Amino acid sequence: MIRKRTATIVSVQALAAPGHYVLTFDDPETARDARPGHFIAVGATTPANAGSSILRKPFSIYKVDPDAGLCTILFSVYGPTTSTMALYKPGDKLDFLGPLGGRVFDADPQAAVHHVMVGGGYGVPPLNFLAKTIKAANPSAKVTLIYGARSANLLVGDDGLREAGVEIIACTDDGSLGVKGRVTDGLAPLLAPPILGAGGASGGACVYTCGPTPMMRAVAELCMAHNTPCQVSMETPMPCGIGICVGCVLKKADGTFSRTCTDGPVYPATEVTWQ
Amino acid sequence: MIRKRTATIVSVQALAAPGHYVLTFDDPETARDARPGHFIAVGATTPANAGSSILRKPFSIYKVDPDAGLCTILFSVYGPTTSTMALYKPGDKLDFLGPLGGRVFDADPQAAVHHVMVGGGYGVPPLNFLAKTIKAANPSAKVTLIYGARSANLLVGDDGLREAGVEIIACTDDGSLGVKGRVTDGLAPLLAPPILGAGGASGGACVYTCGPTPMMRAVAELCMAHNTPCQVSMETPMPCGIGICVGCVLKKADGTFSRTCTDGPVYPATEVTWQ
Amino acid sequence: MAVNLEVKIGSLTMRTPVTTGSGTFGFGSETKDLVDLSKLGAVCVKATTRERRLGNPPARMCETASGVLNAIGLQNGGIENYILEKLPYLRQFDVPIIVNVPGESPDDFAYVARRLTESGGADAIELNISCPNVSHGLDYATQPHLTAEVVAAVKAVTDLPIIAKLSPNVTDIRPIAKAAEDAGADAISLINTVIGTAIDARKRTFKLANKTGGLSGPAIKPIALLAVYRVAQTVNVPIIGMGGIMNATDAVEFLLAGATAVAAGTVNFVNPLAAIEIADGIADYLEKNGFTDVHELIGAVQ
Amino acid sequence: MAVNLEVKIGSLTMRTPVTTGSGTFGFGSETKDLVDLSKLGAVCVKATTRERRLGNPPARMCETASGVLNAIGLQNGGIENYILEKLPYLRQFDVPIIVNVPGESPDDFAYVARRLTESGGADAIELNISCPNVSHGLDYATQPHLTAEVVAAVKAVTDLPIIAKLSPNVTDIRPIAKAAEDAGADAISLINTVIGTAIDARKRTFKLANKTGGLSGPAIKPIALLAVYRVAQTVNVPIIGMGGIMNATDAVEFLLAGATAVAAGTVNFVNPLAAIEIADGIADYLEKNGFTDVHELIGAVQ
Ligand SMILES: Cc1cc2nc3c(=O)[nH]c(=O)nc-3n(C[C@H](O)[C@H](O)[C@H](O)COP(=O)(O)OP(=O)(O)OC[C@H]3O[C@@H](n4cnc5c(N)ncnc54)[C@H](O)[C@@H]3O)c2cc1C
Ligand SMILES: Cc1cc2nc3c(=O)[nH]c(=O)nc-3n(C[C@H](O)[C@H](O)[C@H](O)COP(=O)(O)OP(=O)(O)OC[C@H]3O[C@@H](n4cnc5c(N)ncnc54)[C@H](O)[C@@H]3O)c2cc1C
Ligand SMILES: Cc1cc2nc3c(=O)[nH]c(=O)nc-3n(C[C@H](O)[C@H](O)[C@H](O)COP(=O)(O)O)c2cc1C
Ligand SMILES: Cc1cc2nc3c(=O)[nH]c(=O)nc-3n(C[C@H](O)[C@H](O)[C@H](O)COP(=O)(O)O)c2cc1C
Ligand code: FES
Ligand code: FES
Repeated sequence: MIRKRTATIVSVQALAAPGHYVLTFDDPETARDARPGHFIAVGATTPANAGSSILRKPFSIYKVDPDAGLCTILFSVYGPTTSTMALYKPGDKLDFLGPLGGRVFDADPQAAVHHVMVGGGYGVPPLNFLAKTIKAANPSAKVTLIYGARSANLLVGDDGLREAGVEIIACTDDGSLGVKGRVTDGLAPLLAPPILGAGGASGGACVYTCGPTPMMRAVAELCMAHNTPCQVSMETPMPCGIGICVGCVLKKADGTFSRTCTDGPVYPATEVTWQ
Repeated sequence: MIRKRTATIVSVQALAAPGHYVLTFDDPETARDARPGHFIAVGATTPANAGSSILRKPFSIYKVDPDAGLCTILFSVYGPTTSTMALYKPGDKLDFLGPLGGRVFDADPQAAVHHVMVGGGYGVPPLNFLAKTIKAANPSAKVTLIYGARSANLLVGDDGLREAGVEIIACTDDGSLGVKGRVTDGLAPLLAPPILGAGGASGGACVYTCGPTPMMRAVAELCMAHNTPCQVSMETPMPCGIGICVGCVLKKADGTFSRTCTDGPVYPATEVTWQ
Repeated sequence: MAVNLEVKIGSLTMRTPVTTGSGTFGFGSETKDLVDLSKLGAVCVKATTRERRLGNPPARMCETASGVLNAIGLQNGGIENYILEKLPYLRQFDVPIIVNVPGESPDDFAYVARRLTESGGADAIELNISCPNVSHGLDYATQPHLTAEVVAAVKAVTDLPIIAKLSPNVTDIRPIAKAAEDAGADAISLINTVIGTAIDARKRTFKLANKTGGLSGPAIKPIALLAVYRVAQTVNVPIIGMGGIMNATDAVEFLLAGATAVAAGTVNFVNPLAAIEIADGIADYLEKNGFTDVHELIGAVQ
Repeated sequence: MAVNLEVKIGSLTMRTPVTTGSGTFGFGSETKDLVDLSKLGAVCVKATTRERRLGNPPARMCETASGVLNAIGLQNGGIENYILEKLPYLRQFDVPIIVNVPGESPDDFAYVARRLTESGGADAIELNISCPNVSHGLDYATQPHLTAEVVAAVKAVTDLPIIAKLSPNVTDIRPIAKAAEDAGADAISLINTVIGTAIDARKRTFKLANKTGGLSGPAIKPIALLAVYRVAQTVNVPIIGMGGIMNATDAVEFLLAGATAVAAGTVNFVNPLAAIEIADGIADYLEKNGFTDVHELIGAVQ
């Protein structure tokens, strides 16, 4: 059920990572309905910026607190929408459509697999949500987050995961934290036998990835080479987010074009083509 | 000498009149050079509003403090520029061109005339500047401000005039302060004999007016009917403010078009045509 | 005080003067959670072609200053898919349906028009002779005689109201509108998107895979308003105006310029309820300004 | 590392590829406090006609979404006034002068071109055959043969480089550019403004006294970029690109689309130093991306 909302903002906090913020808003229905992989489309228009960028912009749900009725997103400042969002204060209104997304992450918390989240940049928040959801349903599930950035101070989105019992592997280009290298360098050892075990999904790893396209492509191809199931959450630009513009398409392996907003954003890696 | 400036904002204060603000910035050269009738062209573009309104907007100089190197403008919030300006904080930068205006108010403080300022809305600030300038040069000069608004709480721009010895006549449509009626109702008695005296400029009144066009027109026509010299400061939209677009023109009595930014903004009422 | 918002586009009655811009509102069902279609003046659905079309490869859209460039390439399931899969949802609502029809030959247009008529799949047909995103002569609206040819071919096979959707990408839109009217068009809708492109200076590529696209949104409103004004001075059939309408004030400007109805296009991406809210806003404007009928606004600025 | 910014427009050498858009920079002297003209690639001055013109009545300009509509109506003092009053200031600077010339007949254009040649009043002549704000056939750039006629008439009377300034308000700009080239134009500049209008819903009037105006600014950049790209595929003479350039990134996009030089237009109203700052920004872009010569960018996006 998609809703058009004007929710009250509860807090906007700058993170240590420069230009990054977390924003929490009050919306009990969204907090209740949102699943990992869902997103909202924010329209941050003020009298001061009317007309400059006219489209809404999508942001993944990062956290939900259904009891308190709160939802949180994490964003980095680029253009008009995120610049405006960074100026919001508690009590201001957040204008959004949501929860959006036709196909979200599909994880079975009870399955005897190693759930491996691989993220980069603002791709990490939905994986955080997924990791916590799995752990909440099955505290003994084995869940790992591998996330990367150029440097340690740019790693975002790991909030509360350690406490939830998720193993965290950081990868930094400059080696300032964790593995020096890319997320695929962190991922490869987890996919090699013996962890993959007897092969196939059961007992092996299930990979969920979200982040910059080149990263997701590398992750998807690595997984496919290891016969490991992998779900990718596409972050193509989404002009409408609700299936009416057909501008967000992904070319699928069968040659057809799929709307990432309503047919995705999450796809099995095997369905995706990479240009 | 027109300069392109990025001056530091010293203060932005909301006035009692809803949506009205005074903004003070640090710019010694402008504080030194500005004369009553001069204006600045503000470009209030931020990452959040880039592209929405692309032109600068003109604002009259309201006050100068040459010793402290400070200038003040008064504005009311309408569109992108003024909405953005209202959000400015001390320490932010004000991007402007100025001082602008080719012909400013021409008043002789020593002349034995009654200097009558007639203003409305954001037309009052430059008249305040003029009134104080006359009084500073000649404390015994007779100076009156007649200003109008729909209601008392919308009267702005009279700051410091009473202290400077300027007589103030307020006119409100609803009679909530001063004369119930229009500024012309306040002005007419000052123009009638005996105040006009023997007629002609000397010993009579000199009128300076700035405000909405219908108001200025009424003032100018009243003055012309009484043979009283009147200077009007035109507030036509000014796309560039510096004479290069020829978009701000006023049709003069001789049939030619005059750039209000560089040939004005102040004109003898006799030169102006009103559509 | 109640004001009259009802207008007629040929024999079609619209309860409010606001429809949707084809291609900017899908087939109605996408927004089922949000929009009660019976509150629209009419629903104009996405382009429907004789055969299924896959559309252009991505990137298909990008933002420009106060606008959007698109090169969707008419992705759709084809006319039979429309009749089977899309129509049943639409027919649940008491609202006229306008089907937007592109084609590569007059015969294509006539074929789809005939199927729509036979199946009761439309209450009016909008001939999309003006899409800038597909090659091979689909752009009939650049020439009066080609426009007339398509309109006449469709007129011959259907009694449904025919709306010719024209292109702003021409030297003079007036003779083209006149040709459409003379060939039997019951209404003119304008404008389709303005052809343009965007370049990525960082990557040194076009931003769209198709290289060029059609510009829509507030950036083109001045172009659209003038097209409406000029065509209104030229033809007697009603005009459906569109191009950059974001709110009721914009819509009133189009009515004043001479449009009988308007379409909410790109704005749907921001607010799928726009067409309903704009109709309410027009009613407000009428009341506040002492009018009782939307017809008092139509063409009032001369 | 020094990069080469010098480009040639016919026999004219520009030290940087950035000039000013005619009508958006006056005659140079208005900004004497701010701009050292010798830092520009060239100065293109306001339209100069055979006789003095008063221009259109106000309101002449209004803002639109990311754009500006103007209907100045070519207000200027005429060619003799230009030579006597404007030229002396311009000639104090070591910078090429491009004079923009509109006219109501080929003879008008030729007359002004001859006077400019005799007086040494210009280093190149830009034929404004594309101004949308004046009636009576000034819009030669809507027809290839009219374009050719004007270019040929001027070619016959001057050896100065001739730049044909074309209009985007046409169905296909390519044959018009080709006609200009074939008739002897040394360069093509594009685009002039896009015709449009604005309506005031509150007052129920046109916003401009002239009813219609020419749209400029970022809103039209997608239209301008495509015109440049298409014409660059069609002619061999250099192109001066303009339309919505606000900064160096925009300018680079025009170079990549195929322009040899660019003009800063509406942006001058915001920042009269724009043409200088844009040239600096292009140099930065070249350095940061490992280029040594601006020619490496010209037409690099295909
Ligand atoms: C499903 C989905 C989920 C998303 N979730 C998040 C999220 O949780 N947090 C978040 O911060 N973002 C997220 N994004 C990305 C976000 O929607 C975009 O960054 C958005 O464009 C920002 O809007 P803006 O108006 O601030 O900038 P825009 O005006 O859109 O961007 C300005 C310019 O910057 C470029 N740009 C925008 N974003 C980036 C980028 N990330 N890297 C490089 N260049 C960029 C654009 O191409 C444009 O030219 C998500 C996107 C999708 C599709
Ligand atoms: C010489 C001169 C001096 C000026 N001095 C001042 C000054 O000291 N203080 C001040 O506040 N303003 C002053 N103005 C007016 C100010 O420049 C405009 O109000 C300006 O348009 C505001 O910019 P904006 O971007 O906020 O709104 P815009 O986007 O320009 O305005 C948004 C909309 O509101 C309308 N609008 C703008 N202003 C008004 C208005 N006053 N009344 C009704 N509708 C309006 C516009 O037509 C437009 O449609 C002056 C104007 C001139 C020419
Ligand atoms: C993404 C997109 C897809 C469109 N698809 C079609 C279409 O299929 N058929 C058509 O006639 N017009 C199509 N249009 C044009 C719109 O219906 C409308 O004419 C145009 O966008 C101008 O209106 P606007 O500025 O309000 O969007 C499309 C526009 C957009 C933005
Ligand atoms: C106020 C104004 C006046 C103009 N006057 C002329 C002119 O006299 N001659 C001409 O060829 N172009 C004229 N133009 C068009 C510009 O030179 C330029 O082609 C157009 O504005 C597009 O560029 P821009 O978007 O950077 O402004 C004028 C444009 C504006 C905005
Ligand atoms: S974003 Fe519009 S259809 Fe997906
Ligand atoms: S505002 Fe541009 S010439 Fe006056």
